[in-house]
Amino acid sequence: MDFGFCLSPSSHVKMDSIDLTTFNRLKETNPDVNTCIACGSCTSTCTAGNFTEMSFRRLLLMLQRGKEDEAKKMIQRCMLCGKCTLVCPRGINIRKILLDITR
Amino acid sequence: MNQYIFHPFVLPFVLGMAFVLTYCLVGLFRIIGQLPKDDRKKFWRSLVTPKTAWANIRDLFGDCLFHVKIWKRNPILGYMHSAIAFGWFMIIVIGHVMLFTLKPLQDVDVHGFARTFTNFYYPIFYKHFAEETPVFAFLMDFFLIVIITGIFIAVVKKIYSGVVGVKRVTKFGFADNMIRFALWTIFPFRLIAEKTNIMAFWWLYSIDLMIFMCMLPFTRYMHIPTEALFILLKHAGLKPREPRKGYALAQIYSCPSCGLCIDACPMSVNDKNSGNTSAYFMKKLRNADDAEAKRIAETCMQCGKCVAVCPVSIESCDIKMSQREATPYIINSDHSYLENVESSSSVNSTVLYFAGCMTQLTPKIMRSMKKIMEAAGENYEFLDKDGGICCGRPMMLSGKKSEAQAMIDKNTELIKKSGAKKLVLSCPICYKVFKEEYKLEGIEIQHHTQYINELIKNGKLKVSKGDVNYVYHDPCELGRAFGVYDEPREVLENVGNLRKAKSEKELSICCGGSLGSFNLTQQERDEITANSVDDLMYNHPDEIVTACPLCLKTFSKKSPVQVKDISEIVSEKI
Amino acid sequence: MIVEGKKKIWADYQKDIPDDHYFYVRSCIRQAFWPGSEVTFLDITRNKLGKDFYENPYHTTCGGIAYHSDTIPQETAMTIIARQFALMHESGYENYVCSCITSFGCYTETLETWHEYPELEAKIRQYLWDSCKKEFAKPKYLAHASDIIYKFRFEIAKQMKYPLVNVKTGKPLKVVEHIGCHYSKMFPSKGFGGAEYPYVLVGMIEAWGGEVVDYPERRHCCGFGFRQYFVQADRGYSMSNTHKKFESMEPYEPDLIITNCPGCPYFLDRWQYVIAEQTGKTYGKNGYGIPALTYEEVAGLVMGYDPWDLGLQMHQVAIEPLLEKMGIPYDPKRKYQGLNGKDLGQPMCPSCIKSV
Amino acid sequence: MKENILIIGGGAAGMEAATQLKKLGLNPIIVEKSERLGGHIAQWDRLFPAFHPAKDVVEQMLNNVKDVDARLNTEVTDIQRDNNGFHAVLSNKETIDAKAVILATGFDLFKAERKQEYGYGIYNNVITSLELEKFFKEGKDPRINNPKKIGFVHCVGARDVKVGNTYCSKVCCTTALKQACEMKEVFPDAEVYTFYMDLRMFGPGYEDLYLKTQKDFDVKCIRGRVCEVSEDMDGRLVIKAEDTLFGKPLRMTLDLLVLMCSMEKAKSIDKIQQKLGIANNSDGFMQNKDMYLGMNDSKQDGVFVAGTCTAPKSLPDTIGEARSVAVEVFNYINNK
Repeated sequence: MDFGFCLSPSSHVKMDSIDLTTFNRLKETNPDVNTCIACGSCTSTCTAGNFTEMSFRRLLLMLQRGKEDEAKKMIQRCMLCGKCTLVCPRGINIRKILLDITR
Repeated sequence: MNQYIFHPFVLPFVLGMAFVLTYCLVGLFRIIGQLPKDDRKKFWRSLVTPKTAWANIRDLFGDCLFHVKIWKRNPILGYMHSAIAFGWFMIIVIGHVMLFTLKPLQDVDVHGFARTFTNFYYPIFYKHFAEETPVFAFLMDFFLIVIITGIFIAVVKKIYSGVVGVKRVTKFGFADNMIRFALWTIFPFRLIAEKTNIMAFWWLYSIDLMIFMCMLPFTRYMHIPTEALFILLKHAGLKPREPRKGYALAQIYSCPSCGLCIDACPMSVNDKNSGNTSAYFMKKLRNADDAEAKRIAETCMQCGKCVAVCPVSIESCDIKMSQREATPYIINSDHSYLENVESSSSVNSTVLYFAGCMTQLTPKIMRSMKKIMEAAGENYEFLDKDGGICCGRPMMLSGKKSEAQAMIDKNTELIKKSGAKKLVLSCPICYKVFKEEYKLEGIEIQHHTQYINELIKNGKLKVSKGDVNYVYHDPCELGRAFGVYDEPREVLENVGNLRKAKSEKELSICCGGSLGSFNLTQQERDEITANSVDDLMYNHPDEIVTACPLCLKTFSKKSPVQVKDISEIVSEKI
Repeated sequence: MIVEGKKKIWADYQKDIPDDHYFYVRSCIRQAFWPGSEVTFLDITRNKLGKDFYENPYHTTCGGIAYHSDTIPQETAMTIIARQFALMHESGYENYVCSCITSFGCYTETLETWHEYPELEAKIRQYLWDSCKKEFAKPKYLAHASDIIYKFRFEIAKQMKYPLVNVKTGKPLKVVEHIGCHYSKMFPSKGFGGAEYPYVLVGMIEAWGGEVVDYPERRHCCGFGFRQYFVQADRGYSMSNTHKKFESMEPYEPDLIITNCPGCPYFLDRWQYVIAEQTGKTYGKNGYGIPALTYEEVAGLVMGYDPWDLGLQMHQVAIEPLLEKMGIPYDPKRKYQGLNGKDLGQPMCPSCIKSV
Repeated sequence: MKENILIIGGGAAGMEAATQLKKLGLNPIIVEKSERLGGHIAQWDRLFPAFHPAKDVVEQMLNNVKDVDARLNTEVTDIQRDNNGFHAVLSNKETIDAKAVILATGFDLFKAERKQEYGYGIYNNVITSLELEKFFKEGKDPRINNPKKIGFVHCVGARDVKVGNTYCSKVCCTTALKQACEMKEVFPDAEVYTFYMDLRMFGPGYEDLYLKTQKDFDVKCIRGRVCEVSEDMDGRLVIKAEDTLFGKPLRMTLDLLVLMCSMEKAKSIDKIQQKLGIANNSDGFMQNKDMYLGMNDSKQDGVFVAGTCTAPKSLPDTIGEARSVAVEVFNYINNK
């Protein structure tokens, strides 16, 4: 029966049921993924981010919140120029992490 | 009586020799067969082209026989290597010459097949079979003694590598150690056998030779037969396409694992990382340890210093790149958004300046360049004033050529649209890819060091000389990659005093910031930087000058003195 | 859950309710949704408990729906409320009891606002005079009707015929309590038990033999949320909220939901049908839903009122399984007959949720 | 008992330690390399969190030490341990024999040029927190020309491995908010933004200052670190940051950018420190004996530390340490 409306999908991040395989795997080879303080330097300096939604800070969060598909889609925009790695105050090897995500 | 012409102790040697010859022949066909078609064509053509043919002859003698490059690196090392290799070569040659002059001890006439077969081992064991003339006897003994002195140095080097100016040597496995021991004992055994004629030593000598030859294909000594082929292939102008096939395979076999690259590699400041140097990379490839080879290829900073110091000129950086290309990261890049990117610059300037991503983070360089171009009265324009597109080099470094092409194409379009005649770059990383991959016919590509030097030389830019003592750091991708060593130094001579670093030009040490490496951690990079700074501070300069925004940023963190870009220095002196 | 902690909070949020003489105002929508509830309330309080409840036929809406839908300004809503107070004053009462939760919220908000801004009260006094030539006095006590039942829950228990117990197993029924948001979320001190763990319905359940079910989304809105519901395109949001609550309470297998707000039982009841139609899922046993009743209906049931007299046929979710659990006799034939014996008509037969 | 106690550094820590030591009957001698006592705090205009004039505090402290033997424009060039304690040679060739040494050498402000992407020294309108404080004090700075939009960058040279400083500099957050409010006082029409990574309001009244900053002064706090600054055609500053809470990169044109520079241990003491055998921690600050009960003791007998030479500290922290070091030294002398 068509009521003219339907259930809205939940906007919650379901932490109990998300799949963190990629992030956990990443953590093994790059322990520094845990040290991000979300300052946003990477996003603001991003060459690709100048034209697109590319944001490494959010990408890391996506992986931590089980949004792997979104993260992988975002990576496609990356030019690998390395500016983010250069400005990161925590010295995170961002380029390596970006490349490792898709392994 | 044939018994003196033939003795069973020659058999081990003959077997070994037969094996190694067969192996090399098969290997030769295999390598040539693995070359891509166009490369093979190039190779055949190079053999008959006078220019390359001459280069082949020169290098075959210079490198394979006289080891000029090792002599240049370190005379003791040169002597050691030449003593063994050239000495051995000489006793083989002289032995063969003797074959035609000497009389067998038993006056037996040997003909046909028997004679040919005899040739095979006769010169190797001649003292057992023939009477010698004093001149030859002296020559043979002389070279044998020379070889033994070489071996003596080698033994000392094994105990203390410092004697030949080498800090670290390659660590070998069982096979390599074993064959080395065989090599070391061959000549003493021969000497004893020749002087005493005790049968047991003839046997030992022959068996030693067999061990050496049978193990040769599986150890680093394979470089002895392969290097010649490698020289020919190199002069044909080939590039390694796959990490373990064809040309690359020839290089893998040609690597003598001498370990000169270990000390040279900037990463070796940390002992843990000395295992990530080219010597080990080639070893991993030879042992078909793909996972490790891949890891090392991705750890390498691509500074090219190992290539610069390599006595065999193994192009390990290129092989590492081909390794990266062989298993690229799967990102499925989507750069379709580039279509809509517009340049912020207007048309109609003769000089187009492209700062590049890194220079955006060092605004001083951009500002200095602006000042310089204005002072020189140039008609210039900035291509990426408002932030531009990456040049594509970092993408290439990750082995993703086709993805990089998207950026290359877009930048090419923007540059061509500007109508400029000259493109000036501040970043050597960009410079390399612009020089190698961009097709910008009619547009001159210059790094700003070259550009500034030209402006000063043709009088467009007037600078004053100060009394500051500078030391210049050669950025890897400007120096070793393109040999731009003199222009920056000339510029600096014009504005101040130039002091020498401990390691300069092709030996300069990477700053540690390199985009080439994916795996190095910040801490490992810091160690490299500190070492490089120490090297630059050798003659106590007042300021460190470099010509790369990445070097500038990297050094600034660790340097005790001010670090500046060359453009900044010049702009201060206008 | 630490019960002592809850009890401490409940003890902190108590209020005095006068013992007798109340001025009663009805809800606009409850009479249409659950016509038996208010009648039962008055019957219980007047006839079973012997309390004085006065109803003034001239009272109107409190303006709450219009106010919360942003169609009238606050001053207008306050003037309407001032008129109600004037009616109470004229009738000689000072204990104001309203049947609707939103009204309760509006009255509380108005009184608090006047307390903070006396000049506004003066202004409203003027508006009321200008429009109706009436003068008002603020009530001495303001209570919600559920507060009254809560106050007399033990008296009701004394007259109880069918406790909230499963007659077949002898175990207490598992009851979900759902409090209307406007009861105490705006002014926690105005409700029994405060805003986080309201006690008003829990007290009734405990007094009448049931067992309260505490589930994660207990605090969540029923899904009414005025504006979500009024626009058809947004109605999915309303239902999604209800859905979330049911998903959360489902594992506890509740037998019954008690509510004290006009909208909550309506949405908790009707959306069960829509959710079943859209997703095929029902939350009760054997294809039935979970009955969502008002506290008056529950009070009536435990005191032995006839289910059809209480108007339980107005619920979409069939309540027969509940009646059977409690051992309450009912005549299935009377379900769709009005009080006058005429046929009320039956709901369209749902394809998923069982209606009988 | 009038034992000499050598205090190196005449800032807040040095002055306060001298005051207390004098009261305890010892003879403190301050050696200060600049031409005045007062240290960094004397350059400050007002103090957080309550906008208290720094002058009041400094004057009081100066008054307390007016009888103390202080050598200005003087540095310790050499120091040696002898049987009686320490033998120090000063830059004016004078020598001092002291029973104990207190290092109260304070901090250097991080050189903002080192974060080149912020363009300090390149762009006209990028200034440091200290320069802004001078502006408040003296009322003029050619770079501050009725700005309409002002930005503050937190953590410049702090919490940043790229400059080698991984520690938090503790006071810059609160200073930034204080200065942001003061800018609003001076330029009420200006929009003031602060770009922070975390706001660390750890002390009494600091959170209230934060609230005041937002509520009364309408300072806008954006959670994101500025990573690039460039200049537009009109010489205004174009900054890039990410608004991390909104999740988008952000670009903004500003008339003035203030860099909240972090503290680094003062370099000028390195030589003396080496002679005394006092090592540094991995963050570059001096090592004390113990973080909890030995914060004023160094690992060397008779050498004490106080104030920001061991870690970034606020003024109250520093004064507290100066007082405790006085007691430590007093006990040390008495137990000798």
